[in-house]
Amino acid sequence: MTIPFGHALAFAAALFVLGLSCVLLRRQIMMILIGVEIMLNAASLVFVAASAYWRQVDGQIFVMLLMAITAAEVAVALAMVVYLWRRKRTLVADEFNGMRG
Amino acid sequence: MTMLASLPQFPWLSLLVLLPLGGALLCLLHSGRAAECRALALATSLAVFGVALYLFVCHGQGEGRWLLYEDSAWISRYGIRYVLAMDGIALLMVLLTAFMQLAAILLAWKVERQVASFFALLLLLESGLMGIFLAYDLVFFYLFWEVALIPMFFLISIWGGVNRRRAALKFFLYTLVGSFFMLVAMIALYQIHGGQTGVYTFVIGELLQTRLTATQEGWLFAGFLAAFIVKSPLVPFHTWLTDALTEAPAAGSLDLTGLLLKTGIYGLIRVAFPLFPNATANFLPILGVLALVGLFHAAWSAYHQDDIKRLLAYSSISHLGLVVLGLAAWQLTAWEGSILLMVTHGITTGALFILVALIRERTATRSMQELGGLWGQVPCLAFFFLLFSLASLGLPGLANFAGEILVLLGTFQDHPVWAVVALLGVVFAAAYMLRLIQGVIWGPAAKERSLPDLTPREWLMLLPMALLVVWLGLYPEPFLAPLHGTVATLLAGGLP
Amino acid sequence: MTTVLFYILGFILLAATLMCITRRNPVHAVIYLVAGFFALALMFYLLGAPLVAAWEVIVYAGAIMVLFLFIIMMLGLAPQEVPEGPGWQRWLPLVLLSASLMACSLLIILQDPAAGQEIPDFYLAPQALGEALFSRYAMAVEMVSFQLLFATIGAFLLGRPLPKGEDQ
Amino acid sequence: MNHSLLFLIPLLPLFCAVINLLFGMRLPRLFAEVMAVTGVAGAFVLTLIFWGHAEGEGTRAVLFTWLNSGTLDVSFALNFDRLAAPMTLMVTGVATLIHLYAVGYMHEDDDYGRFFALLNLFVFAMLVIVLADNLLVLFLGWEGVGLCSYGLIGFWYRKLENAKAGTKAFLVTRVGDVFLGIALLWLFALTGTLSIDAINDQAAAIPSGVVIALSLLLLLGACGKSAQVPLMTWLADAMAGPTPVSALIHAATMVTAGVYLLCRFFPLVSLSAVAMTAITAIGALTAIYAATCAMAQREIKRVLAYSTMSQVGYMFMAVGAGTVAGAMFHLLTHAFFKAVLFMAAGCVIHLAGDENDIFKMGGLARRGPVELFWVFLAGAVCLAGLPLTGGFFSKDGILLALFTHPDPVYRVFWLVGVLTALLTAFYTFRLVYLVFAGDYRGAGHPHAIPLLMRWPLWPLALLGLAGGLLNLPAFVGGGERLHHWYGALAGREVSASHDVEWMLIALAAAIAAAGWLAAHWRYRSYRPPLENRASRFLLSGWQADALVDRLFVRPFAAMARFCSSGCDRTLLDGTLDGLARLVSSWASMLVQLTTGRLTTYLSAFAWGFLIVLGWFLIKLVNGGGH
Repeated sequence: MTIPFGHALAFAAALFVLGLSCVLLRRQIMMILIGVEIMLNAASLVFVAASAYWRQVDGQIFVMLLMAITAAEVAVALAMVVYLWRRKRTLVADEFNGMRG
Repeated sequence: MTMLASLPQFPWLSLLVLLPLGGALLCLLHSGRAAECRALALATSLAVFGVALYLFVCHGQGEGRWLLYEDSAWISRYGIRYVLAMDGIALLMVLLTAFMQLAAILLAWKVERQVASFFALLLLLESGLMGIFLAYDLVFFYLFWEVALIPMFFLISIWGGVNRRRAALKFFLYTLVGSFFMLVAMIALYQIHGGQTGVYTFVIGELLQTRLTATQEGWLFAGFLAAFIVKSPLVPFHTWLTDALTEAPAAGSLDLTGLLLKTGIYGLIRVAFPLFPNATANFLPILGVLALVGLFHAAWSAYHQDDIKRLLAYSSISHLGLVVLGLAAWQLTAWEGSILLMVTHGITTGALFILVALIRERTATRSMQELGGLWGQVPCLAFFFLLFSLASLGLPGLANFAGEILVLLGTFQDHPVWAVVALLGVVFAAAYMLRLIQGVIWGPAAKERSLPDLTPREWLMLLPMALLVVWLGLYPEPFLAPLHGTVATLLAGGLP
Repeated sequence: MTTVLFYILGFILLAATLMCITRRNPVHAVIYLVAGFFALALMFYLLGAPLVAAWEVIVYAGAIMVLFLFIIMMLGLAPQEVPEGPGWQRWLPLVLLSASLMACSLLIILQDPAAGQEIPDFYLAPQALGEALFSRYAMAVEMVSFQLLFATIGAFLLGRPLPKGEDQ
Repeated sequence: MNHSLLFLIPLLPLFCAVINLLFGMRLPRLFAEVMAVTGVAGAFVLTLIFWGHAEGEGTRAVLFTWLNSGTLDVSFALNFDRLAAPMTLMVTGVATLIHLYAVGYMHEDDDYGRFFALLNLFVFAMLVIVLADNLLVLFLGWEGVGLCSYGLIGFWYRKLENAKAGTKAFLVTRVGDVFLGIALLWLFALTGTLSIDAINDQAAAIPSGVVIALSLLLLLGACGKSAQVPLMTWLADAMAGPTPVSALIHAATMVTAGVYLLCRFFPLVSLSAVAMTAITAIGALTAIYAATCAMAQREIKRVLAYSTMSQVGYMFMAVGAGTVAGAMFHLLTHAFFKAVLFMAAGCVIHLAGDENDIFKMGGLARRGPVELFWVFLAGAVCLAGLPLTGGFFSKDGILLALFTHPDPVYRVFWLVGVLTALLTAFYTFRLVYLVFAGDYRGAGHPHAIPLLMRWPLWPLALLGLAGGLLNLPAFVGGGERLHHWYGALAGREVSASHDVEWMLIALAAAIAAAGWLAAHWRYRSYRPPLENRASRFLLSGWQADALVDRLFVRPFAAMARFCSSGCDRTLLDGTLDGLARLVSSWASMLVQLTTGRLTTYLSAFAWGFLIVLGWFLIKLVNGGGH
């Protein structure tokens, strides 16, 4: 397999920007969370590619930890989504502006 | 040498600082049980007073710059040391603090709301004040400076009068902004001294040797001055005080006027003047004029007040103007008079604030329009009111006169015009004080009502103060004696 | 061969993600994303990380995304969002923003001299990963497990029925 | 006898005052009264016992150090010398009789504890002035008498006017005290001591200009206490106090403290001819001013108050003319006869049913006990200066000193003195006629006069009448005892030929008689008071109160208002509030950025991210990689 390191990074960057676009453009909280997952996976890709590039184990380990933390994050985030849904019967992010100054 | 000699000694000074702190914590632990909190607070401040009295009697006389000195490493990485040092001036201030605190605790006896927090804050304030009066390391000093600020803020903003929020905020902002300048100047001095000697330290005694250019000295002095002048307070930085004193709860007003105001002047004596002798020498004429302006401005303003508490607040500013004038004269007698006047003013005005609180409890008003004729209704209370008012207007034989005449005699030596102008202020002091007396205790009774006279607790507060006022007026010698050496050293240059 | 495969998988990943983020129906979006993650898992495998690839499929696609799906279905989310105001005012600046971000990051990557070097063939056995994880990174594992515990508690607290009056 | 026992003289009244103050109302009335009288009488007896100590250089007693700081070292010290001894005797003696009178006067008042405490405290403070060895102790007494005067003028505090009169007295005298205070500071700065004798000893070394300034400061200080022009407005209002107070404080003792002060500092003051002339001028001005005012007054006590000011003016003239003995002589006789007059006036007011207005009296010689009339008349003839009375000799001594003074300007003062004597005789007999002659014009019911209010008048009346014996001039065969007693302290030796002396005596007698005759002609039968502009002007004391009000009180009130509302409220607080409003308006602009919307925050975050990335990019392009 002969791939330049930069190409792997470029894939990751594209994935990241797609995730970021999702976060920015979509207004439903659920879709924003999905965008976050995409960005996290872009990061994973960089870790794994770097792990292979430098022939080190650490990158992959970070991906493992990342997954575990993502699981935790998703658990809380989705619980909050349910909570918010019960409060307002909507998941449109702009409806929640209780922190307005 | 002093340091070595004092090492094996019992750490009395730490005890003065830590006892009230411990009392405050214990009070918080007993929150919800009001009676225990009161007893605890009283016991603590009695103990502190006992220690202070012991120091006054047994360590009041001594050779050298310091009567007691405690020094140990604290945060050695930054050259911050735990240094407590007591000279004659500090001794008097400590004694005054311990004494006034007893009265404040007794006065706060009837507080109903959140008793534990109230007493804890009072004790914390005492600890902070002790720290200010004893600390000899700039960081330590600054720390206590802020520690004393916070309890007072809460005392005003939680237990205060109608406009308490505004008054508390004003108090907080003024003093905080002032002390911010001090902090900056402090760190700058630390850096300059460290850069010169390679020894980074905050201990005042070592910072005294810093060589500063005139410009540096001027700016650093201005930084310290900002904090001290606001706290003193000199006109035109005084409007926080009138609001704060008017709105604070009784015990808070007592501590504020009797003790907290003194910290500003004390800071001048202990920190600003010795550290920056050249800048001080340049600034003294301005200080004298500011003091005179304050003296007159406050005396005139006091005449126009209807609220007794506000009137007394202005009278405090006026008296402190005289104190600062004495310092500005830079003369032994004037300095001793100033320091004595700080003590006597604390007692007399403090007692008047107590009396105003008692009058307020009985009649539910502080307006002179609605008061009058108290002599016929509560003769003992009215007698004390008369006594302390007369002391406050400087009647010979009572406490304030002793301080005032020393200030004037000393000031006249080098600055006759200042002394003469200040003496004219005495007439105005009489004008507003007599108006106060006339409005409160003479005249027809505002309402026919039967008011209870002093209770034993109130006697316990007022009688010692009254005796002290007479004692200080007739025989201030024991209180002047510890000052002689200290003041002479400070005036000569302040090197330890 | 594997090289070509890598690029094919990459483009599948990007296409699936693009489809995901443009779907109005969240269920469809999640399905597309799962497809994308399968492609990503294969890319991991090609980069010499078989265990991570397996976990990507099992944990990410299999557990996390299914959790999303559960919630979406449980709440019965409407398939479309109602946009506010004229569409382009809201979309255009953000699209431009995304485009410039993309351009910036690509430029930065390609500028880097290391970008041109090839990734060597590499294979990390699961045993080696496990050993490293539980020896050198034991502390991290512990912390992450605490994190999971706290998340469980948090989710539990958030999931309790609302007090009366707060429900609209 | 031990010197420090001298302190018993002032401390005895102080002790009784404290006892009465603390326990007076809890003790039986009789005890409080006995306590009060004993304190003063004891001091009187002690003075007699210690009399011998005053001879020669006097006796100095030190109790303890008061203030000690730097070069300042002030002790509580008394100096019982030849100047102090007669004054002490007079103060304690007159005070004892007045205390007795007060027991009768106050027998219906419930607040006796405070009254007697203050009265005793006053005697203490007065004795401190008299006996003070240094200026600071003198100042203690000086302010002390002011305080007691304040407390006693406003004794019936429920009437606000009384309290206000007390406040006014305190304030006006305090203005004088400021000048005394300045003198005190200056003297200390010059001589390094506050001891009066030491200052007098060093007086010759002080530059003459400074001596003038110091003397004028002392004079102004004396003016405050002694109600001399320009600080005279308080005394007439001070009559709001109980009559024994007026008799003791505002006639016999406190108002003469100014004279005593000038006598104490005579060695200093007499160094400056300018200052001496100023003292005489002030005295002359006050004498004639007060005499004219007294002619138009309607309240009996105000007439006496103005006459007191006028007589104290004579004493000032005596000091100015250089005769301390003459001043003290008049001080003593005046204390006797004016105390009598006030006490008798108190009885008169009782008889008239608490009526003060002399135009609503009349015929009281027949309505009351006949002895009252005789006693009052005895005081009146002394005041008017009828020949052979004490007042006649003391006043004549002063006029002689003025007349024989080498400086010709003193002839003018002498003329003023003579004119004042005429007016004095006139208003004195006006008083006598209006009060005692004719028919009763009032409506009040007479109160009974207790015995204790009657007999203390007799000794004083006799002392007043026979007071001339104290210092009888040599040419009528007297021994000039007072003059000899004072010795070196007596001031200038007044010498004149016998012809001049006889001429002056004849003139004085003629003037007194003329005044009497004028009053006889005008008031023998009752005529209602004049209601013209001049009499209103005199009645109001030459509009002095209005003038002070316009010149000082109102500007002061305006200044106070400006400082409090204008400066503090508006300027300082207003500036700060404006600043606060400015900040808060900025804040409310900034606060709009906080929309509370997730999308806003996210896009802001993204923009920030873009900026960071762009920065990296630029760095890369510029720096060419690593």
